[in-house]
Amino acid sequence: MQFAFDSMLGLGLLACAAGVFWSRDLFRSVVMFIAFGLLLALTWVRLEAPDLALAEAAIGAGLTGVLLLDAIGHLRQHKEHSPRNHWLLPLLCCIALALLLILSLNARPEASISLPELVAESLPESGVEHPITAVLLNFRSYDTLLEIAVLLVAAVVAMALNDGLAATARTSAEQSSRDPVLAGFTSRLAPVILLIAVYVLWAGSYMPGGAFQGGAILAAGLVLLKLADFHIERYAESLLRLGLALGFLVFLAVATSVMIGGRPFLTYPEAFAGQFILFIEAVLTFSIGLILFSLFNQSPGQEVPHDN
Amino acid sequence: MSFWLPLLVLATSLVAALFIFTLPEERHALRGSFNLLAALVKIALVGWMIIAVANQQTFETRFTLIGDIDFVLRADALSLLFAGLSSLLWLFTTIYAMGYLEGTPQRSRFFGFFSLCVASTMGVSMAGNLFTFLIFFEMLTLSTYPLVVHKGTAEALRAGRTYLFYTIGGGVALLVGIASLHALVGHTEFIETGVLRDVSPDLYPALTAIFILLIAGLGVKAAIVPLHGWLPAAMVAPAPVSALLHAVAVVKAGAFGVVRVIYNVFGVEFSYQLGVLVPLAAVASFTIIWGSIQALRQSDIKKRLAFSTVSQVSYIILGLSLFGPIGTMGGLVHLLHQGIMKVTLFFCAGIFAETLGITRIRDLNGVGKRMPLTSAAFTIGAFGMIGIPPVAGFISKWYLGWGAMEAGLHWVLGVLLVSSLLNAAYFLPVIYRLWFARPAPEWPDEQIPAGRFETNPWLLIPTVITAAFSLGAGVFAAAAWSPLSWAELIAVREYLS
Amino acid sequence: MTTDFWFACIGAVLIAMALFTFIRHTHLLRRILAFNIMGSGVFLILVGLAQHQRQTDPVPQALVLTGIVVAVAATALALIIFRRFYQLSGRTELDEDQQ
Amino acid sequence: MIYLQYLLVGAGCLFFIVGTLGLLRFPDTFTRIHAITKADNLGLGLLMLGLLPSTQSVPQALKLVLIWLLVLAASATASYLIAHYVKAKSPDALPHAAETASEEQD
Amino acid sequence: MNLIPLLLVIPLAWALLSLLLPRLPLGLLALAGIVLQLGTAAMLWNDVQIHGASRYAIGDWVAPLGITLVADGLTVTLLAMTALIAVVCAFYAIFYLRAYEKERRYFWPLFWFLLAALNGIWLAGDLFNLYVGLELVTLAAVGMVTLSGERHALAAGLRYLYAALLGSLAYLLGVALLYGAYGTLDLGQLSSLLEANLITQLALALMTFGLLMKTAVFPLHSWLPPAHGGALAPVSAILSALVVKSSFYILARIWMDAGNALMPVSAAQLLGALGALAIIWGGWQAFRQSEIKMLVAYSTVAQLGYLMLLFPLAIGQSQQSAILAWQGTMLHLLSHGFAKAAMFLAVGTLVLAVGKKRVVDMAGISAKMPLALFAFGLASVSLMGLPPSGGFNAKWLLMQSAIQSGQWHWVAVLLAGSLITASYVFRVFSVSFQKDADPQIRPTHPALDLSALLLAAIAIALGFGAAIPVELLTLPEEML
Repeated sequence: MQFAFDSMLGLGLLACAAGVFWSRDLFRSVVMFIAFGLLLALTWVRLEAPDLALAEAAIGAGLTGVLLLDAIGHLRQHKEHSPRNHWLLPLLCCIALALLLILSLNARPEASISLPELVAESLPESGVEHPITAVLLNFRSYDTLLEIAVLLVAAVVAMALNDGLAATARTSAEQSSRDPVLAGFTSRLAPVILLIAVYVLWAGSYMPGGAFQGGAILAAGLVLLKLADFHIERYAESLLRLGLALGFLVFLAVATSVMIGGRPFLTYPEAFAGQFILFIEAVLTFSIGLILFSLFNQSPGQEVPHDN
Repeated sequence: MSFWLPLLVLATSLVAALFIFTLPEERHALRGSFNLLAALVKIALVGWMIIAVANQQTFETRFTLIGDIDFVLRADALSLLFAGLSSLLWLFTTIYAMGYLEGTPQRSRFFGFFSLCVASTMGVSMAGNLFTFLIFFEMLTLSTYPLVVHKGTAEALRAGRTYLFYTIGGGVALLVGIASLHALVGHTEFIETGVLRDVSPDLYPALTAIFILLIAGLGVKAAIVPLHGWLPAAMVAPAPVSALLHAVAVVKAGAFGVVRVIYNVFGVEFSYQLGVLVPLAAVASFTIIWGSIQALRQSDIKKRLAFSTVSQVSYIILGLSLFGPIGTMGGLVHLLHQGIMKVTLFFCAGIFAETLGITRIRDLNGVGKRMPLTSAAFTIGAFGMIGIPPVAGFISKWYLGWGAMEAGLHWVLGVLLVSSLLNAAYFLPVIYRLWFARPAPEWPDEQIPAGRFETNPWLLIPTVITAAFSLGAGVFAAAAWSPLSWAELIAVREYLS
Repeated sequence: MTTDFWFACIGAVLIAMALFTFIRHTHLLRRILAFNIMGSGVFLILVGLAQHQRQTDPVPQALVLTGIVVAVAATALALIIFRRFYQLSGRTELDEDQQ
Repeated sequence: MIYLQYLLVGAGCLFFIVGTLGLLRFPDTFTRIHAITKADNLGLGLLMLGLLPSTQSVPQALKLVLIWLLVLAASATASYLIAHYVKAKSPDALPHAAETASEEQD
Repeated sequence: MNLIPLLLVIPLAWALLSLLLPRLPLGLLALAGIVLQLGTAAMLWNDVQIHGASRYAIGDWVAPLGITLVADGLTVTLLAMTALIAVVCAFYAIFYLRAYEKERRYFWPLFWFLLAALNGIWLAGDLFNLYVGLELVTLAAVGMVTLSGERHALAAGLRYLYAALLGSLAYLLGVALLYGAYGTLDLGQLSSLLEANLITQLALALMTFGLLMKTAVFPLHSWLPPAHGGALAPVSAILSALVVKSSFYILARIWMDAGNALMPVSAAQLLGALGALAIIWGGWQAFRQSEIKMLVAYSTVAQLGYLMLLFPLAIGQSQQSAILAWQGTMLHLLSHGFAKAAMFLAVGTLVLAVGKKRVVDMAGISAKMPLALFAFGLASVSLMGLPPSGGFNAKWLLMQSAIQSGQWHWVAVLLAGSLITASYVFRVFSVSFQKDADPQIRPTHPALDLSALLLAAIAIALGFGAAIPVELLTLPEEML
């Protein structure tokens, strides 16, 4: 029974991917892409990776889907002319790549280190029970630090591109056109979303969840508010800028202040590791939510593209 | 002190170059005085080193560049011969250039590259191993290119391009030669009697190939026939540049390189054993004859002098390839004499062009009356070239002939005879026009009136001095400090040990 | 034929399909989609292969989490630059890519 | 007890299939939204009921109910928005509107 | 207080400062920051020279679990180079950006993030950490390329982003395969575990493809010229001198640690062939360019070909020629970094003064801008590999290695490369010496010429002082 479900899921994934690549109309591809994201979330559950399922659903399918839909909305025509004609050569090497990959997947080199045991051993000292959060925020916290930097750079570049625009073009029309049903729904849903985000963040230390998933849910809430014409980006621009960088700032501050005590970079004091991680995660969630929202919000506005 | 002196000699012109580059264009007086000061300081330093080396003292700067290769500047007898020549003539060329470039734009750039060029010549002369030699050899190319294209006209740029094409190609050949020599033998030091004496015979073919590569690389600058194309084309440069290029810097650096390769890398006995000297002599002789014939056919003064240089430099290479102390002495001393005489000839050509606007030999009729001193200097230079006694040229040709006899290469005597006749053939008509022909009604483009001096004193004085020098080198050849005795000192050291 | 290995193979096929589209299509949005799906394929292989060899391993899952966030940052950036480019030029392909 | 769960889950799946059939068969957007929203919500409710007994703890059960409520609210708003959008885009699409318009005329 | 993390913390802290406090004099702030970083790098350099390579476990977790930073001879030299080029480019940018008010706002944060990522890559010893570092470099670099917001900059940025992302994914796939097979991500441990089986070679091939894409080596280089040619001068200087080298550094590290026994010699020869094609094709394209910045950008493509010669000369050859090749390549990486940065800064000044982009517009500027042209000249001496420059020493070492391993065809490639470089460099010179052309130029700040001259002087000084960094480079073999 398991195998049947897995094979259906796998073939479903391939079907969705085929739909994304070979459908004529771009809008249809984006919709198929979102479906692909949801199926992928299911796959992560099958691979016993609930964290990834959460992240994939929230960030992969959800947020990326919204960004794509928003982009499609601004394109005038969705049809795109025929792709390049030389297709035989790329087809052959792609098939070769696939075969090579599959062939190599079942290789079994003898000498190999088993990391999961190492993680299990040093889990108690990491200050959290959930292994993935331990890896993310303690064992390989330097990766996470750089990753937040990547997010921040993306936001900075988005801001840089937008400052170029005339400021007027970005503020959308005044709020008269707010849709009653959507407004009602959003105003009631927003607190629930916030609650869920905080819950996911809190649960991260002992079961799947954590900063990224919480941040993504928060961002989804903010996007919903923006779509329902609750003008939240009118708050002072510098506050938004501080919010974006706050998570990274706190993480870096903690990472370096620890060094003053003589410990190596990014080593949390043994006793308070859990509290440190939770504190960092809370600020990170807030910042990731804001960054992901600003990536959606900063994208260029309604100007009609002029053909020059 | 022995560590710093060679560096100091190099530094004088490097510092001068950098200072002049930053000088704004209109500060002529400051630039001129700074130039002369640098030249005088350099002559003083070189003079001091000559005296010290004469009584067995040596100067050496050495520090490691990468791995087993080090940057060596050594002032031994041979290097000071060339260093002395170039520092002396740099002083006179600077004075001449200041007069010649009066009122022309971009002089800061000219004099900057001018002193950079002499700095690299100093480096070439004092290089202690092939690697350092290559560094300054390429620096010479880079610093002379802007001088060749100084005028900025389309023709100058084209000449610059050919100049670059030849010299960088030569540089590449030289680099491959040195790299493979280094890989084969392990180091490229200049040692008095050569490095390669005790090399196993199976390396001979490789070493011959390397020898050919090195000589080809150096031959471009020494203007050996197939590789001399850039020399006549570079005539489009201003007179002091052609004087500097042909008499002092570029051409002599090539010849000096050949000396180093034959005497201090391969060792003259080993090259003889390798059997490369005779073909080299043959190529040199061919260049001598071919250069003189080409000179005969030129109607422009500077073109004729250019081809005469092509043949004269090959005299030096011919002398070097005669296996025997006398022949070597002839080659070395000709290196000096040719330098001084050729500078005088080019100075005179420059003066003719500047004052009377004469560039073609046909217009030289009766210039003797109008400009007696310059014509006299030209005549002394011409006599030297032909090899007529009191002037220095005769001495070197005499020793070359003697060396050829000693080395048993009788056909070289024939070559010397024929080339002297050819020299006479292309110089005597010019001298006849200068003194005995009737002058044309008015000069093509008289810029400087015949005031107290026949032309701008800045141009005249250096020309007369160099003419006096070439005469003096001939007459006082036997004196202790004369170029001939210095060449003898070197030859003795090369052969005895 | 465990589930991990099966989904790793699916990942490999996804990568091949995405690469094929990346090469053939010049529409910038289409390429962003292809890039995302290729990313998902790589993540599938990363987790699938690791867990196929040994038991469930938190480290690749953490790496994939980081990968997903990096992918969304890169996609968002690509989208923003593309839309600015589209606004200025009205074109959906880069100039040289045309046939 | 387990049989009741199978029954409920089966009924839930049945409603899902009916909803999808409706999606494929119905002529225009409005009827399709109608089919999807109604059938799926009911299907999900049955599914949720079927799974309730096998939850380990009360908070987990509450979370299941919360999921169902959220889906209900979301699909309702979504279907309203889609209908609103389609009506705004092409007013003549409404079959019902066509008859009422003709009644007013005569 | 160990020095290694300082090199990561300083740039990240300054990035935040320049992002959050835009009203501060960002230029001076940047200068202070980099001088601090230069000091740290110098201290670390000294420390490694005395005690040899050192490893630093982040978060106190031992290798396979945590991430270790490795500071050996090569890393420290690259750190010093990055700091040096950054301080000069920052000094240049303060005056250069006066003419570009809009870009100034976001130049500094991106500059600092780029610097942090570069330091992270030089120091990293963990494969996935290198991936995140590469991503950070890519995004920051794309941000800087698209700063001006014009159409061609955006197109160049997009092309760069797509190529870099494809490369990163290929690299990540390689890392995934390696992790799947060996269970560890630490480079040091991996190099001892690797065996020559299908999965390892496929992983290495994929990583090589990815990194070649990001280093813009011949067939995959089409994104580099518009990106480097179109960007602001200090940006293209940093991109050409440092960013392109970071992915090559990873490639060299992986191949040297793991590749020697595993990868077949034919693969190394193929990489060498790609390098040779890059030299010839890049040089020929540079010769044909009409715009001066595009000429310099294509010259980067050509000079990167030299770096690829490391593989044929080191893999499968004698230990002696491998060390020579390694020293030659890294010295070329250093001297090309300084020379290319100097050239881009000099060209930036010329374009700013003349106002036009084409090479022919530069007619007769040797009279008006002698110092900028002199810097360009010195830089081109090093690029051409003429003595007395660092480029020449690098070419010399590579030539020695080629001769000793008997591969004379690479000697021919080296020589052809320097001839082609001479051709397109002297094209600029001959134009600048034209007499009659009299360009009207806007006055530029002398600091611009000074910084270009300083970098060029360092490239030439490498010609004389190459002994110290070169024998420091050979440390990795014995230490790790």
